[in-house]
Amino acid sequence: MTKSTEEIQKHRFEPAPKDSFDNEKIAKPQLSFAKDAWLRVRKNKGAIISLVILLIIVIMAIIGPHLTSHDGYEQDVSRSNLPPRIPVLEDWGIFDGSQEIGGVETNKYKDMNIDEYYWFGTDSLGRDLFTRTWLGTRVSLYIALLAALIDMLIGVIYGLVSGFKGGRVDNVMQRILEIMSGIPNLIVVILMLLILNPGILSITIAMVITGWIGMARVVRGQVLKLKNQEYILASRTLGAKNGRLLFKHLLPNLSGVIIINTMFTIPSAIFFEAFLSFIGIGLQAPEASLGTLIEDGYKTFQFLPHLMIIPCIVISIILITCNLIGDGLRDAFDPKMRD
Amino acid sequence: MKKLLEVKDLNISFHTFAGEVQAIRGVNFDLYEGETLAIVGESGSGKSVTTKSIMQLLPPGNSEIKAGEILFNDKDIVKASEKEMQKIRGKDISMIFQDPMTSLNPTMTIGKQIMEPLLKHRKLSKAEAKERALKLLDLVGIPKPEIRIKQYPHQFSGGMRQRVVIAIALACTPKVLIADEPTTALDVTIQGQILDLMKELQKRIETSIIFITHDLGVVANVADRVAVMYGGKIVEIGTVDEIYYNPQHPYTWGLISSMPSLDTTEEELYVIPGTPPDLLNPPKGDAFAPRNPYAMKIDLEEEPPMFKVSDTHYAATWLLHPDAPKVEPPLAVKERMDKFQEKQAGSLNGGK
Amino acid sequence: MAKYITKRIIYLVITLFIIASATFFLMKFLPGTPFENEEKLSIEQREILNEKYGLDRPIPVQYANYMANIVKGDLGVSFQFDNQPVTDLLKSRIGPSLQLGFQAMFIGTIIGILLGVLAAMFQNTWIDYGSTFLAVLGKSIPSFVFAAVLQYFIGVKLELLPVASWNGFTSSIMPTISLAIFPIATAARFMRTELIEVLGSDYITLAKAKGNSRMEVSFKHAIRNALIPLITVLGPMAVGLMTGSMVVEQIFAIPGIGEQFVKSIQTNDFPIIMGTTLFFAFLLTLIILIIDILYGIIDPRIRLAGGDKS
Amino acid sequence: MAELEKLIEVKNLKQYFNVGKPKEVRAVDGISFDIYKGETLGLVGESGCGKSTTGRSMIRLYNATDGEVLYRGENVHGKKSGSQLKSFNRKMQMIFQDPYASLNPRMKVSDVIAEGIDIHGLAKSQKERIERVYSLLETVGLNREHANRFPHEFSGGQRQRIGIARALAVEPEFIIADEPISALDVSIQAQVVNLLKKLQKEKQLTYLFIAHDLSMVKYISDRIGVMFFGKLVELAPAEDLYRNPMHPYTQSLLSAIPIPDPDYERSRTRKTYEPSMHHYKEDDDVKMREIAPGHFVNCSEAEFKQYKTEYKPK
Amino acid sequence: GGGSDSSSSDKSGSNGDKKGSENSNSSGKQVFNMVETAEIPTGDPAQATDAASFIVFGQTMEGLYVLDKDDKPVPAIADGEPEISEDGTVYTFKLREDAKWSNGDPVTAHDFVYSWQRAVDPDTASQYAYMFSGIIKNATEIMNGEKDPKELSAEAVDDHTLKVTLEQPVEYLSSLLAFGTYLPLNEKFVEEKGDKFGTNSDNMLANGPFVLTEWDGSGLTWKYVKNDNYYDKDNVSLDEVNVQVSKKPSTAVNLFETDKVDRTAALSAEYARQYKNDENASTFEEGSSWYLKFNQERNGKATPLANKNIRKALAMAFDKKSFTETVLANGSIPSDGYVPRGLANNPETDQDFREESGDLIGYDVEKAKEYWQKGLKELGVDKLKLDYLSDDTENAKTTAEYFKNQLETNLEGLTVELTNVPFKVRLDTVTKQDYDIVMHGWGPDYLDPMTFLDLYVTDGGNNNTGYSSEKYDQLINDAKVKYADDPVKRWEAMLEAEKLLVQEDTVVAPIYQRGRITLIKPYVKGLEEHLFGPDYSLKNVTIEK
Ligand SMILES: Nc1ncnc2c1ncn2[C@@H]1O[C@H](COP(=O)(O)OP(=O)(O)OP(=O)(O)O)[C@@H](O)[C@H]1O
Ligand SMILES: Nc1ncnc2c1ncn2[C@@H]1O[C@H](COP(=O)(O)OP(=O)(O)OP(=O)(O)O)[C@@H](O)[C@H]1O
Ligand SMILES: [Mg+2]
Ligand SMILES: [Mg+2]
Repeated sequence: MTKSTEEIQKHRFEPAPKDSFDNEKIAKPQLSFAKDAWLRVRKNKGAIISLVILLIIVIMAIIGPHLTSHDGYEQDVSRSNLPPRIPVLEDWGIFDGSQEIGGVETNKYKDMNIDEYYWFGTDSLGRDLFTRTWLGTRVSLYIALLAALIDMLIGVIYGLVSGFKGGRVDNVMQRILEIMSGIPNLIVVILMLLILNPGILSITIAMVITGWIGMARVVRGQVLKLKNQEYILASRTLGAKNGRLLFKHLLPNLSGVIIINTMFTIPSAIFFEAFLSFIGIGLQAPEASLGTLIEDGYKTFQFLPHLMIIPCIVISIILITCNLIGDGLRDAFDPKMRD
Repeated sequence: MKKLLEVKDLNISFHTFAGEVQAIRGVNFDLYEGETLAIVGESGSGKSVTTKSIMQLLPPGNSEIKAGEILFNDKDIVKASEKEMQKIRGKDISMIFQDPMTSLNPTMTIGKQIMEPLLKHRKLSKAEAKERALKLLDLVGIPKPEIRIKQYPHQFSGGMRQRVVIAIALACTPKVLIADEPTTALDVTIQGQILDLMKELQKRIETSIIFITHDLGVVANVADRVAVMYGGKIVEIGTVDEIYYNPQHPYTWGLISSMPSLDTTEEELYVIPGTPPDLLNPPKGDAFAPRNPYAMKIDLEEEPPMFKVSDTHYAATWLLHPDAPKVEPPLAVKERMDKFQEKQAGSLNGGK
Repeated sequence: MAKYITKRIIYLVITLFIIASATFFLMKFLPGTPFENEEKLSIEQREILNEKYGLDRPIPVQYANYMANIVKGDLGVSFQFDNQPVTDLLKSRIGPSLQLGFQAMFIGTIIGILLGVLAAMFQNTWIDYGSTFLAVLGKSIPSFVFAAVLQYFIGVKLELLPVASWNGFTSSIMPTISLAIFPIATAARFMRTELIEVLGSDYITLAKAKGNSRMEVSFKHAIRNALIPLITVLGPMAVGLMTGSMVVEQIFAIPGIGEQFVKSIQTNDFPIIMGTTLFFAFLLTLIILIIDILYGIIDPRIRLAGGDKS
Repeated sequence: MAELEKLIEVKNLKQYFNVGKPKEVRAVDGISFDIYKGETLGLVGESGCGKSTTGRSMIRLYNATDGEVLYRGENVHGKKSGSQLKSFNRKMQMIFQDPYASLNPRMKVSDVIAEGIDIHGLAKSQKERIERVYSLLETVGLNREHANRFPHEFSGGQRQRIGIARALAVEPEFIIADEPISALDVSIQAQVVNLLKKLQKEKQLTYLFIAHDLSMVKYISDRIGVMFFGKLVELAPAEDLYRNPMHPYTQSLLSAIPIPDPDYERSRTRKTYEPSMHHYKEDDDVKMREIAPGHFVNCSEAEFKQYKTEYKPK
Repeated sequence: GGGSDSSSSDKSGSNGDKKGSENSNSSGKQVFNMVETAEIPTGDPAQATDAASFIVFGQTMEGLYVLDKDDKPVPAIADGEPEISEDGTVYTFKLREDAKWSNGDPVTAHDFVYSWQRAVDPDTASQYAYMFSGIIKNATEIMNGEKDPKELSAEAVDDHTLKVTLEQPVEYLSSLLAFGTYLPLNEKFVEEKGDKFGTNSDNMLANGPFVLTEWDGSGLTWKYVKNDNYYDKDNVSLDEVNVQVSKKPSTAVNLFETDKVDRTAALSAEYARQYKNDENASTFEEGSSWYLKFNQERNGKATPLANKNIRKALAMAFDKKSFTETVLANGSIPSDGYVPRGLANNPETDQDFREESGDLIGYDVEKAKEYWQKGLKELGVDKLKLDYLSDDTENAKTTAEYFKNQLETNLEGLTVELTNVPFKVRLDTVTKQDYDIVMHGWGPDYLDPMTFLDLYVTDGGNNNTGYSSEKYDQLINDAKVKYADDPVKRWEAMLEAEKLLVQEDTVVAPIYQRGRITLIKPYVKGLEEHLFGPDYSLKNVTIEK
């Protein structure tokens, strides 16, 4: 072994210059927690693709209704229930506006000399489904946002307080949750109608009343875990007040759980809205959400499948992307995944 | 003595978000029948990865054995199929993990967990396996095994659990027992008991042990030979006396002298300055150089080869190069070296 | 154990009491009368009816009576179904809902667990993505859409199963599948997360080190441990399912409780609202209790004697 | 130890958990000791014997079940106004065991260190605040550049030093160090111990040093207390304790310390300890008795006599 | 006819043998399978309030009269027409002697007396007791607890003679007598069952063509089987009728398409539109009238709708025809009047009330605009915002959307805000007069225009619009009292009243008379549908395969 080293020059055995290394140097570039998480999310292809798709949907919700000359409310009952017809694609024989009525292949566009293109077809009042789909997407996204906000404001705070205070307070707060989940939502929601007119505000309030329970539970569980972490104790020994502990220490560390849980509550919120509209407490016509469009469309899906399938596809995409992003975020925020 | 296990030029990398972590960068060592080889080194130096690779238990997906061979009974484990490995695991090579609190399945009775490898590799009947399990529990010093065998891990204290883990590992009287920091999570008193137990059992069933730890006190107690790892490499290897009384590598010096003994009274402890190397971008030259007060220019440029100190003792430091200047090791080491000299002289005399 | 269960039962009773009271008072704010023919009734006529059903008495008196009757096991008689005791109605309606719920729960969790296990074992492969996709799809398509599509294609087009009826097992297949979609999705997502966590734990490495194959490790060691947290979500989900999905029940013409409940709220059928709410709440709390007890049986670490949930 | 000023007196401190419930834990069951100004008192004992609980009770992280902790004669657990609490919080600080769990992963190092400064309003301006952070970083041997980094970018030893800097930020007189080195690598432990010693000298700090690594405890401590199951069994000057371990538990503990010396290890014999070996009778008055000046052992009258004879003065 | 049924008839061939047991006549039995939309709430005629119950009574019980296929009351248990006293207030009915209950007991005059006394008894708390009020003497007093039920002026002269005294002559008495609340009950049986009477099919007796069986009180399926004790059983050809409740129209259609049932219930708009031209489709005009109701006074203040021109503008500003054809598409017909078609005929000329009254207010955008501008000017505003209230029944939402669009498009400056609420909330809101415009429907309680017209008398219980017209009140009162025994004058007063209500004052804006489209297999013959009482009668149904 020593042979190979024989030719090594002597001067190289002089002591190395001391300043050539900084003992405490950190070689890695500076990475904030968020950046670190972002890097991680970026590696998750599913999450990134989902994010892009979701972004496209958000953009469509914003500009979609303006892409056609139809406004989504204008009715023309003579043009009701038209199937989709899309330029270019129609030349390939799909989406050319033909449909089967009672076993006979017909093309209403041709029969009625309609030159316009209804990309997603029309509904029973002759309104343009393309525009309505994106209008509905707006509402559903609003609901999603709202659910997220409620989760964060009420659910998180309830969970924080319950978990942090612990003991008797926690016990009482948990019992309250138990009871709240025991009373049927529907009763509560119908009662609200006495105070409020149906509409987006009622939905909002209905969700405020019922939508945060899951989040409160999750946050409480996490707080119970975190509150005895040493960094919390350290802050206490420094004389930190509860406010500081909650907002400076606990909250930032809960962010992962909160974001993930929010991602998973969004789907149920979107459905809750559809359900409320279904029993007549939700959105007021002629506004539409994806939920109500599906609800309406499914009644006729045997003859006019596009009325149901199109909003279904959009809602599924939203929910699938939300879930995948949620998954990606969970992996990114999971401290165990830290390399 | 017969070589049981030969690790040759092992290189292992992990593919992580941040890049490729070169966790093991050319490790060589042998394990002889009936001996205890201790691997010491600081956290992250690659001790666990080395031993996991022997079991082929590296996390699937992001780990890669880039090069090297692990010969067990002259058979290359690296190339073995999963099926073949399953026959070796638990039977020929078994393992004890660091944390007794988490290494037992919380929802399975102790008895079942001990019987599992017996049923698997020994093809015993249930009754026979149970009998053997009772014996094993008795062997590792757990009182009232008939009751204990039906209990769940949470009903055991930490020390007891580690005994159970040992019982599992020894169930099929393996040829090699890998113990990855088996006592780190335990109290000194319990640690002592476990160490004694392991030594005693080793004598009885004549297995070879690879004992991983970063506690030099424990090493001194159990090891026949010691390998010191740093930055994914073995930097020094030798018999326990050679490493403790005649260490050659500056890292070993640092390790030994930074531990106060019961009669250390110096105002300040010896310190290895700095932080461990970043294995994402391993430094050129000697990985220890940045922390080495004796570093030479060559350390920054070229990796040192293993220099032979004695037949059993090798160290990877340019200080052993004939051209290297003689340096003064830290005081604590110096005292030890002196003692070693005396001892060698003594044994030489005694030999004659 | 016995002490713990007694304590929990006392809790349960108190919870039920509060839920019953809350529902009772909330109901009193509902608009309109419980009389189907409300629009055509004269004021005198209404008074007669109110008197007959005791609705003219002060609310505290009504409350006291109601509570006293509950204790006697009398939930009153329905308004929609004249003279039909609520208990009878619940008895006849709950059966199908429970059966469907149970079936959906059963196949839902089994398939869901399998999907989740596959996804976890083959993490970040196409199997994982596929099962994730399926699970999410199951969560994002409303069960009524699924039910309608099933009914049309399997029932009407292929005529493989009865379109809508309630006799025999075959008639429960399609509704069960429609209802099972949600538990499948939930269980699959949950299982995946938990199993990935469990598969990374020390005792799994030890199990591998014993020479167990991948399958043995997963099935003998990992799944059981990953299942434990799943049990907690299954409880409320089971109640949700067993108390029925009103739309699925409607589509398949199943005489279940779900749709009846919504209708009773819409028609102010107070005794049915109360009875059903109480029953739901009872089921929920009971299932939670059972789950807690089960938890202790499945997970030996949890000792019930402590009784402290945190 | 000439002029002994009592900084802290712990009197019959008891800390029970889940009082009244079936799983009541008597984590600390009536212990008393004093800590003198400028000294380091080591506390050793097996895992779960109540060392951390003692420390945490002393700093008011728990409300003591019984007994009192006097800091300069003032009861720590007594009722306090907001400002009194604040001044108390500045005097007593704590360093934690786990360098990974004791730093908030979502806070920059500068904010971690400056937390005490912020809470107590010790900096008048942003500039002063960051200057103090820099100087604290340098005190513990880190660089200014580290201020803007997040904890996960640091190694264990560096983190532990950040934890020390955080405690130092409020200029405490007394620091409880709860196993500050047991989670660290051997090669890093010395860094931290040296730092603690240096700081003690520079700032006249008083330490309660909790550990189970007896060689390190002996090195750093002036006096050592040995705990067993919530009780203090022996308390003596460090040298004295190692030379004259009187209580059988202390003896067993000492006999188990691994020493990095193969020769010594080969000849080691361990002693075991069973609480039943005392054969205490009901009317035995078991309490701390002073066997030699400053050397206390928890024993009965009979044992006391025996220990006295066994004691080997220097 | 479209072709979608061709596939279904193909299937019926191949399926008939496969699932023979469910289909009709493999054993020569006449079996009819049908769908209903709701459960049977009660089997007690005194408690019945809804269609589902009255349908059951229609098949299983007969009163003095039944409705024939043209909705004309014809004697049933009554043996021919009654003797009527001079002043038209005392009726003496002879009962047929061969009528029997399904347990073999004869149907007697006592059964009527018992049943009617029971219905008006406040203890029974019958919701339909008001059907007796103002008709049978003493009924109102009994209901209000002022008199004993025994004092009801209906008396069994002997087993087969029933004498009934009225408060005043009643033009439409025979249609009332065909109604469910006037059915007889077997006293012994009812008293024996007590509270359980009518709670399941074992606790019921039949005296009509069929006996109800296999009904458990709340279930979704039941059966009618031929009643062997029925006096006219020889003319009943069906042996068995299987009823299955399906609340989703789609499910009903699917059952029909797979030959599981021979008749669906009314189709929803979506299905009606698709099946309108199907050869199995059958359209029927129901007796209910649908209109917009305008609230003239809200919270004690006059609303913009107190302005007659505004009301007229609104009433003329929507296209009823395209509404019924495209939005409802269920066989409903647009209507320019309030009282529905087919309800009652001129006592002299036999002309239908609707036809005679004519088109009172129709779709006319130009006129609507005129009225609108005039109204706005009178109000001194150029913009109006109005609430449109409707409940959450099927189609209500699309309807609301349609109206919003029509009204807003045709009337400049109008904003319509839609509120869909649950049925009970809608009722409550209307009762409190806390709305502007409500979509309202009303069905007849008896076959006479009065059942519609007397709603809008001042302070009428269902007026709820703040409308109060002395003239109108007078006309209604005349028709009820003054001309009680002068059918022709009475008729004219009612014609005038409708005209006043719709054309002049436009209290309500008529839209349509509801129709329904059902699917029924061509081999089912003789099903009679009614616009009042039970929706249909099965007595004369035959299966001709
Ligand atoms: N699954 C993994 N993914 C990525 N890197 C890994 C993985 N496992 C180990 N490493 C890296 O490999 C290197 C060696 O790790 P190893 O666990 O062998 O250290 P060790 O010597 O056992 O340390 P310790 O004393 O802390 O157990 C470390 O830098 C570690 O970050
Ligand atoms: N918050 C708590 N609630 C209940 N029991 C507790 C709590 N904190 C500590 N204990 C119990 O009190 C006993 C003493 O715990 P403590 O943490 O003080 O031990 P320790 O000596 O510091 O041990 P270690 O060396 O493991 O840190 C243990 O049995 C522990 O389980
Ligand atoms: Mg390791
Ligand atoms: Mg501790």
